[in-house]
Amino acid sequence: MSETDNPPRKLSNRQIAWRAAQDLEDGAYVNLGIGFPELIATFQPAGREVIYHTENGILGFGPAPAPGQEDWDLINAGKKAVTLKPGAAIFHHADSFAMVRGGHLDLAVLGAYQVSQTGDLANWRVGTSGVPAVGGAMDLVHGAKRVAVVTDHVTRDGQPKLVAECSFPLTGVGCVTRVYTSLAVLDIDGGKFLLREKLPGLSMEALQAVTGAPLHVEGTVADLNVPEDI
Amino acid sequence: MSETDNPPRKLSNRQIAWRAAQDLEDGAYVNLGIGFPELIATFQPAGREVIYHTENGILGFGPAPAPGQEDWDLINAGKKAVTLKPGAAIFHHADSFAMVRGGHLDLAVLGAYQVSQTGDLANWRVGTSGVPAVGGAMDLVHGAKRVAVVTDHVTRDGQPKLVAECSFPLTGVGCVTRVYTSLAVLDIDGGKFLLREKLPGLSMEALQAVTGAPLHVEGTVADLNVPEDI
Amino acid sequence: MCEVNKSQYMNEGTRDPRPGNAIPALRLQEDSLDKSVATTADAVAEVPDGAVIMIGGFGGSGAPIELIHALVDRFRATGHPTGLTVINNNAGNGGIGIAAMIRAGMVTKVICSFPRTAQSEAFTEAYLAGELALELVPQGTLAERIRAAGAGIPAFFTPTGYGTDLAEGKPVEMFEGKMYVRESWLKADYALIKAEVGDRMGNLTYRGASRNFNPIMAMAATTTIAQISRLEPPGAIPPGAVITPGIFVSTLVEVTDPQQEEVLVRAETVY
Amino acid sequence: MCEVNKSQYMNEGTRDPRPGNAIPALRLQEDSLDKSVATTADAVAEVPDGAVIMIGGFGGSGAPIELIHALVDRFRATGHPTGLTVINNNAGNGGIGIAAMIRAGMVTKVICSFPRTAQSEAFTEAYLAGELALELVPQGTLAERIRAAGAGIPAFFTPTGYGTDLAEGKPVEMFEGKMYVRESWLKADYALIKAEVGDRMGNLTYRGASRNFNPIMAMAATTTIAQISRLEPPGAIPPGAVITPGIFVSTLVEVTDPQQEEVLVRAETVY
Repeated sequence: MSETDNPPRKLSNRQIAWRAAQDLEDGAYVNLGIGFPELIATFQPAGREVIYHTENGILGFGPAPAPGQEDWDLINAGKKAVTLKPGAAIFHHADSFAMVRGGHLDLAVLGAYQVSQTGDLANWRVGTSGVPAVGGAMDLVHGAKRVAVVTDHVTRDGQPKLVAECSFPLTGVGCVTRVYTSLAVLDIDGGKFLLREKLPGLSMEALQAVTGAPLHVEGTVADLNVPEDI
Repeated sequence: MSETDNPPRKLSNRQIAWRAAQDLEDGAYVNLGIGFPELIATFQPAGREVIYHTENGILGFGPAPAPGQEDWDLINAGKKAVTLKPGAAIFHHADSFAMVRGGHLDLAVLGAYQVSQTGDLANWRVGTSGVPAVGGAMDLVHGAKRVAVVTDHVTRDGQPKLVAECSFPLTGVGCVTRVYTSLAVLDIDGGKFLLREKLPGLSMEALQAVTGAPLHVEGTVADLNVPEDI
Repeated sequence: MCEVNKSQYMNEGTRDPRPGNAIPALRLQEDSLDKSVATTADAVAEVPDGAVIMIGGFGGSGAPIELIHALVDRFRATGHPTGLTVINNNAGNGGIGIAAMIRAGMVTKVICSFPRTAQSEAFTEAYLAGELALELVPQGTLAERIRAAGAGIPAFFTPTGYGTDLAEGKPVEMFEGKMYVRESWLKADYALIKAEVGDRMGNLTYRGASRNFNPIMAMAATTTIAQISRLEPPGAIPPGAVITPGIFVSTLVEVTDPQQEEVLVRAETVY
Repeated sequence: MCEVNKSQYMNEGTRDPRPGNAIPALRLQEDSLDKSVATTADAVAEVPDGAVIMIGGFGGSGAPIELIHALVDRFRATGHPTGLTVINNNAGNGGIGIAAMIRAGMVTKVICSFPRTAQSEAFTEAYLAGELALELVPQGTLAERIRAAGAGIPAFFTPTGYGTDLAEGKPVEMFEGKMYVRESWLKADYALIKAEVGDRMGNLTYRGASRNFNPIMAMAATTTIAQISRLEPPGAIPPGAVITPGIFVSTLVEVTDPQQEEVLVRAETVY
């Protein structure tokens, strides 16, 4: 990461997930990617009902059962045990991806290696060596009505993850419309990153310095406020 | 019909259906077309279990209920009330035609306006006027493992229904492999009608005279014997 | 996909009382997700002129007669909606349901597989008078085109119809020695369907063999309106017994003792 | 279709005692349609070298562990079947199931969406050693290709994978302003699946969310072998509750207390 005037405090994954959770809409059908995106459900705001979809054929699953109470015939796409909420439905894999591909999900939230300013997503492999694995991500990015990403703003060695053009193998072309990072919230529209929120005290210059494509502003940029102690 | 030495007795529809029923195999999954072909189930030989499929989403339906006992949510493709046998299954239309198109049915038996020596079938309309209607016939002829036809050997005005080439609009190309008529049983193979059985006393010449394409014989031609009083 | 933080999952919420930590528990918000409306008139109130409408049912089974008649009522009272395209296996029977829509003059096109039945006078008269357009589709292709729309598949190949008038002008191609016709998805603005039990989230089951086109039409329409015989609370339908998951349903209306098309047609009822 | 003799139907048989008039009544022949066999060894006895085998399950849910192990047993005893292509969402976990097949050396190719997991050493080692071919397919495309095979659809278009390495060399086309990739059906010689209740006609239900790939694989294979936890008489499963109709099932074997892949993997069981 380049040196900046205000070396920014950055949000934890839990804080990023909290911020993303604030945008969950009441009554929405949502698929949360394996791992980091799953955290979002933890922070679902009170008073809103969200129906979670998992690729392996459940709509309306709830939190994990207590340890020792797992039923391994009730799992999510990450192979973790889940419970069923009243009104849940079970179906087979082709029906599950008919839901995905047919545009019936309101929102999918995924992790990312890179997101480009045109909404391209790279999140399934970083090169051509080793064992590749893709899962349902390529389907989700072209199926859900809205595709959002939660991610650190930069890689572990400080390279921007928001880029002009992805260098890693693509998961989908022009599919991401919102990104929640450890520093900011951005929309992607018209081939541009539109900055919506940034951490209080983080300067535009500092944020631009760790972003691999130009940041655009339409209207005001709000403070990205997240509880400290989560 | 041309005059012949032995003006042939011809089989009734019930007798044709009886003959077709003798070829029903134990354990077979079968779709019988609306109308005449449905009669075949009436004559299913004792000791054989046949599972009947109907396009509107039942596998394993049984005979019609007693009059007055109809449940109009349990009907066949001809909109007639049916009953369910033990082991029946219900599914939606796309799954029903997945069964058909996917080659899972052992046999479909349909009616015909014309059948050609190459196995083309014309059974959905005779011209271009009036209201056309096609139903599931075009799917059945390309889906079932075997497609057979039950039909009068000639039209009401004596024209051959087994022809060199269909003049009526086609239902399917090269799909029929067996024909049960009021005079004979024929297979279709290699672009030829292969005569398997004919009514006792009916000469080859007389049969050929009412058939619109050459009859071929491989091996012996058996007598087409059917109970008189059905 | 990224596999960050795999050890943490939603159950964290159940033991973490810190701010922002809403706890997703095994209950539903009681005021959320209620897709039910009071009357069939409410249910069809938004259908606009020119809409493409899928209508479920096959023969007398699974036809949403009350929803159709609510649409006819609205047309008679207001002149709208009109210019409708109707997608169904048939084209109306007797004097009720789709036949009543046709007689009322609110339909300009029918897409179906079998418009000619013993009781299809309403369609036949309008069609032969040139007042109605017809797109005739083989029944299995109709079902698959609808399913494809619901599943996000814009085109597919089927052997059905190859070499027939119904494949004229369509691309054909050989796969493994057999010829196939390319067909396209068939989408709709609205689906009117009939189910038996529903919950307010829109989960549905169907009576007997009345599923037929209903579940796939629910998938293929932008807005799906379901009439149900019985509204039950979420959870009343076991998750494995749900045939149409609520994600495919926009609006529900309870019609406790629904009419059966076959019975009405046999009684020569005219709506 | 012809509509001759519409008034006559199967119920005629019930009032007509004349010769040839077998009466199809509401009962089944007791000796017909019994697809069950006694042991898992019997069930997989015919699988030949080089077979393409779909194996149901997703993670620990719905994996037919006993059928897979019967196949491994046969290979160890006879050297057959070998040279197998395995189709599954994953590529085996731990030391059991598909991982045991790979370790035994009877697999030459895997078609799957997610071969890399925390417990996929068996696959990883063989793959990196060049002993195994891999065809990587996005999960939804895998499911749809399998469903297409079962439904007689040789090719279809999906948006999934457009512009990615996994669509390389595949035809693409625009529909309604969006780009799609053309994909082909994926057929198999055999499917090994796991269900909960079955009847001897092959009708099946599944426990919890263990359906996943099982019902569509049953449709897509020439021969489908199902292990079930409980064999019941025909009719025990209500017609509307059947998930896999018997037409898709060739062979059934009862495994009353089936092992769960997840439990075996956690216990670090090696078969």
